[in-house]
Amino acid sequence: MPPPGLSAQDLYTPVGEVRAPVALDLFRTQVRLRRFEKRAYDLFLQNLVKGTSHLSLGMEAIAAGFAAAMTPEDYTFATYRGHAHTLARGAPMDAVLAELLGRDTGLLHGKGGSMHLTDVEHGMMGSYAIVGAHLTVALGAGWSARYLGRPRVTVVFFGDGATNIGAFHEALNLAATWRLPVVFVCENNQYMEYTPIRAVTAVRRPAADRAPAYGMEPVLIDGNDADAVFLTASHFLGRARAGDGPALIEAYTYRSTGHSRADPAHYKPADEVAAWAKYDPLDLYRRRLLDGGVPAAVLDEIDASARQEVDAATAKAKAAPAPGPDRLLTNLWADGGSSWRN
Amino acid sequence: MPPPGLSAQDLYTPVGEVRAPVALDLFRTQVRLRRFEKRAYDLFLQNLVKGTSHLSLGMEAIAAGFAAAMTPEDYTFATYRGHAHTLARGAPMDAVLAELLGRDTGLLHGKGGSMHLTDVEHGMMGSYAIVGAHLTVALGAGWSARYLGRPRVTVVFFGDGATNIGAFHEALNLAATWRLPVVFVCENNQYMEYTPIRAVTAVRRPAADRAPAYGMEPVLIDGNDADAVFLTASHFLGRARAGDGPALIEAYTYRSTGHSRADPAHYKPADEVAAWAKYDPLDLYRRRLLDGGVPAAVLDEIDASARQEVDAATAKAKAAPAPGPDRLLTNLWADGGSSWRN
Amino acid sequence: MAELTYRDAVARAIAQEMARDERVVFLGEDVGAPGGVFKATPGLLERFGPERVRDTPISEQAILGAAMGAAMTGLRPIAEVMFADFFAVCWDVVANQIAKARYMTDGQVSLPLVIRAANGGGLRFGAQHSQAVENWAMAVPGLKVVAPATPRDVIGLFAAAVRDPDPVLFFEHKALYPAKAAVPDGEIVDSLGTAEVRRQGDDATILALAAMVPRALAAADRLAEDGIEATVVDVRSLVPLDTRTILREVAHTGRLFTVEENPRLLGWGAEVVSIVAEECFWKLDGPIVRITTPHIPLPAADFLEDQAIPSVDRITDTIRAAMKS
Amino acid sequence: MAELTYRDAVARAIAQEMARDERVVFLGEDVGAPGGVFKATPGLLERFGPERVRDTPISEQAILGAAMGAAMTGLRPIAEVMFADFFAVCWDVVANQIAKARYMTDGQVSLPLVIRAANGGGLRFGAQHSQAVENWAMAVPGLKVVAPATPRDVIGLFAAAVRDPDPVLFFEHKALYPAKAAVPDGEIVDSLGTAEVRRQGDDATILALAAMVPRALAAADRLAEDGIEATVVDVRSLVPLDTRTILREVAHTGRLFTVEENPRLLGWGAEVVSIVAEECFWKLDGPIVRITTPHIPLPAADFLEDQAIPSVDRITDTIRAAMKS
Ligand SMILES: Cc1ncc(C[n+]2csc(CCOP(=O)(O)OP(=O)(O)O)c2C)c(N)n1
Ligand SMILES: Cc1ncc(C[n+]2csc(CCOP(=O)(O)OP(=O)(O)O)c2C)c(N)n1
Ligand SMILES: [Mg+2]
Ligand SMILES: [Mg+2]
Repeated sequence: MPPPGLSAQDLYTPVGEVRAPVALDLFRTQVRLRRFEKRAYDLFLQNLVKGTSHLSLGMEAIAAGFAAAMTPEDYTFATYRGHAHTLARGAPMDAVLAELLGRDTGLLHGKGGSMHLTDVEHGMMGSYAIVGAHLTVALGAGWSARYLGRPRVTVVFFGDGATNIGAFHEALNLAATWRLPVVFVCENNQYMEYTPIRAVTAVRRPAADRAPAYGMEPVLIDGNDADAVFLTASHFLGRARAGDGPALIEAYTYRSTGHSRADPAHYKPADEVAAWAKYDPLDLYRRRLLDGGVPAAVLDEIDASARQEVDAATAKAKAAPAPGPDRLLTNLWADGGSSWRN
Repeated sequence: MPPPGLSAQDLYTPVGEVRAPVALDLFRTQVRLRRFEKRAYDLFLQNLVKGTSHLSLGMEAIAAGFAAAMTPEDYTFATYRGHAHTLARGAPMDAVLAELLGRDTGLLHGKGGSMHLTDVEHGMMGSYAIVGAHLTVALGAGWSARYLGRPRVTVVFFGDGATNIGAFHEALNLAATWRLPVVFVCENNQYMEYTPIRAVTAVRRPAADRAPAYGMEPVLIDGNDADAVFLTASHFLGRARAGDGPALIEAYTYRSTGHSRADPAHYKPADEVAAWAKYDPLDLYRRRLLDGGVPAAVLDEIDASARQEVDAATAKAKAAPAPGPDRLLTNLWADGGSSWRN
Repeated sequence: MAELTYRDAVARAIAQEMARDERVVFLGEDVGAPGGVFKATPGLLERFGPERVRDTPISEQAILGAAMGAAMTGLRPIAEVMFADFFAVCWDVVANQIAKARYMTDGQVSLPLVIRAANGGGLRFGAQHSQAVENWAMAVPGLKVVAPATPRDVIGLFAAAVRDPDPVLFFEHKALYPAKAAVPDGEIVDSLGTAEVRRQGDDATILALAAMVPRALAAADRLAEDGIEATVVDVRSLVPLDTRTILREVAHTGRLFTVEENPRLLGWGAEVVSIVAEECFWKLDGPIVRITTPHIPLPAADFLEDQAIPSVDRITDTIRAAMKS
Repeated sequence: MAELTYRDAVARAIAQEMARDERVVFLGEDVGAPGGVFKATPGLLERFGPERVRDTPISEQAILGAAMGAAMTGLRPIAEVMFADFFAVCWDVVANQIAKARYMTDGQVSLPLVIRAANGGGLRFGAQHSQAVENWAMAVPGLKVVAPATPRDVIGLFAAAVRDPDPVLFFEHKALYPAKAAVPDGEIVDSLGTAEVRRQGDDATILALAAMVPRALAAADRLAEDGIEATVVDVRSLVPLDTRTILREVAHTGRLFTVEENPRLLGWGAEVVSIVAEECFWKLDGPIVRITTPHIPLPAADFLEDQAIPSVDRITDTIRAAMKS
């Protein structure tokens, strides 16, 4: 069954099949992301997540599918909507949650916050809050990998709205011209902040319809099908790793919540919301596993353990101290400080 | 005969035919541009044109063809390579040449110089020296024309190199989404400054191959054939004027000189230069008119009068004074001054 | 007289000007149907229609380019840049095109346009959504630069900006959007280039802008408890700059303090200090002191952000210490 | 010792660093095969090959983004922005990404990279190709900012910039490219954050940068004929700033003048003046005077451009008048 609004022939059909351990891994990641983000939302409502936060609820299959297809050495670049990608690459949940709460135990000691999650140790090269910017940064990661002879692929995630900003165009053209090992992934959740992407875009498929402008094949996939994501990712990462250049993949999906913070998303038509509620990636995947013979108890156990992990992270983050005032002036420069004079 | 490097089926075939008075007009404009620019080059070598200057020698058919298809109310936006478009829209040659020489009688009283020629009275809305920027400015001229109910079309000229900068992408997408009466014209002269465009572009036809990314038809024309330019321009300006939205036209051409100033263009292969020397737009057009039965004397008379016009403009500009020091602090603001304090 | 938030004042100001002049049009991301990300522009689309109130793609260069092109051909556009930080993605249109067009063409081109942006910190949005960048604009010749501190000034200065024949960058402070104050009914039109003396004293002159104005006033009240009476000047407009008021007030007290939200180097205060150090030198009774955010990006965590931006405590303590020494 | 132009010093500096460290790579428009639009980078492609010396499309955001991404993953890129004016089209990458990455990630990310750009006026290129914009960079925390005045400093400061673990904006002055001076043979490595006293005097301290340094020196010679002996400090590095040298020299003479090519408001001098007005106030014997381009875009015509940028005459006259009053 194709996602709401698309027909089967719109979709790129990846080859291959997903084996049992990978499938369980895909399920586990999606569950962890789901539990984490629901908690982040609750904590936002409790005013414990300060500032803002952008959730990927309903979009977890993309982060899960790509992360499963990546090696630990590969690079991820994400947007302000980056919780899912950060966790999927293996960043410790405790530190991610503490960062959202602005604690000293946060991944960035509170300096970055929800919009700038970064975990270089796990290949998560940053969350960027200016739409489009990181597409150009990803180019350099691809270039250095090739130059240094490292078989690393760079995967860069961005929204449908980002396809209309100039940096998108410059990045895609340079990646193609230099044949860089970079995979560009448009998470088309059909909205910018509150404006539907179709209202402001010259083509129907904001990323796929632009691929030929960079000499690339248009690839549109069901972003709510973790298997399709994983198989497509595996294919194009493999190609890039082999030196066959970049790819642009549009993953069609839907965010089931508002854009950020407590946005009630009144701008979304009720029937659209209802159709997508029936097309939830986690529900779909659970059903698929059950249909494939995985016992419900196994899945329930995964869910329970994710809940426990989230509870533990919450408790830890709440108990953690705020960053000390000394943090304010550290790490502007590589010498650890921020002095601009002698 | 198609231009060097293209075959006939690469080219869009405009419909219609060019009548005698228009044809003579196209010839006259091309001759005037040619004579003017050759003089500008000489004056540069004499160190009378200060700073820099970018010539359109070999590319005159594009400016001539479009200008002939435009109404006096239409808007032109051009680049630093803007002498030809400025003159073709009717700006007085005296003032244009004086501007190149930095004289007080210049079109901008010396404040803009060769790269910023502007003549609002003749619909020439400016020459812009940051690659790509004016494509976005043209959007607003299109928007205001529609909003104010004026049947004006905006034509914006830019180079092949400009198709790789972000502003190009943003402008094309917004023009298409808003269905603005704007015609985008890529003068593909095959080079950025010194780098061949194919070395840094993901597709073969830098503009035409991008048109579908904005829901537009790819249109590639022979930019050295003034008739083809005129007919294509007439068609797409007519469409835009009728409210049928923007177009993107790639006019294939060649600059027969260097990029700017005295650039000897050693980076161009000799055989390429030779092939294009045989495909000079002015030679082609003269031959076509002669073949069509126009007496040589008529054409020679046009040429002689262009030479006279250029000579007269040169003499006037050389005799004109430099701008007075009082000009320095005028016209930053609409009150005529430049004060930032009370 | 009605109590109005700074946020509501924005919508009223835009409506006031759009109702007055059909050439005024408005464009930006999510400004129309959604009523703006800060809910500062609701109702405008309904009232003025989709040709005058236009939602755009995420294309800041195209937004400002369109505003420029429209201004030079007969309209008076208002463009929104959602967060002032995003000026960086369209700085060429602002600094190289809009600012320079009139001068380069020696007056052939007029650009009556306003660019609004949500500026400043305090909302824990982190380094890329919290910057106070009025100084970026002040450094570029050809731009007028305004930053209101009160709901009334939002309306009055905005109206002045829209009616001005030159390009104006209008910095709304996002931490002030919920701030309420009484605002007169009816049309309000102020003048650019006029500072407001918000408090009068004989001992020290404090200059502040936007969200720093209430903090400077609160600090002045505290200083008064110690017997230091401070004048507080709300600068309001950086270009044109009301040097007459500033120099007069500094000459009166002999001491100058600036309170700036921007990072330390080359904040707007540096210009004012330099003007005073040249033109008012002989009236100075002691060092000029700038109270600013340190020269760092803004951190996201509430505790850290509060340490970074000048607080009432820090303003008070700094001035008290400087006045003693 | 060889006579070297400033232009040739650029190529030698890049070659010196690329030969030393394989991680140093170089990218920009027309930098490789054509040897650079200012002919400052010939021979590098031939010597270091096309993977290390890369010609790019006209995509400044992609150029600087690629440099940033490469720096954070193990390379030490040198990126060229052809004219410093074009920083405006990629200012987001510079000011929001490169400048902030280390701080936002609390040190996870290192960005050892250099961005070179041809800065400044005097070549009659008009308003969009002539700006001196060191102040744009100085205002953004997280960027180091260097502007050499001599061929020797081009090499020494460039080497220091490439070896520095933080991002450095390296402003080459395009009017200085043909300037010649003797330069020692062999490797040259200087230090960032160090000003140079180019002339010593007891009466006034003149601070200058890049193309204004030779003019300040010429003005100082003229002033000496009138009995005014001036110290001339070549600031060289705006961030880090050698406040120690500056404050010492100002304290010694009691008078400060800045000579700045940038338009008047918020030039680099405004910051120096503000530092002095706070920290050196009691040592000052008179007003601080900034000599700058007026707050206008640069006109193209030679006569007008020469009126705009501080000339030896204007510097001399301004200082002479100020010292008298
Ligand atoms: C250059 C820029 N313009 C505007 C914004 C404000 N903004 C933040 S998220 C967003 C919508 C992005 O939409 P999309 O790319 O589809 O990503 P999504 O949020 O749907 O994941 C906008 C407009 C920004 N951060 N950067
Ligand atoms: C943003 C920007 N980057 C670089 C330049 C420098 N530059 C001026 S012209 C030019 C080449 C432009 O090539 P193209 O668009 O093909 O136009 P052409 O000069 O061939 O007419 C370049 C790189 C510039 N002016 N603006
Ligand atoms: Mg989206
Ligand atoms: Mg070209």
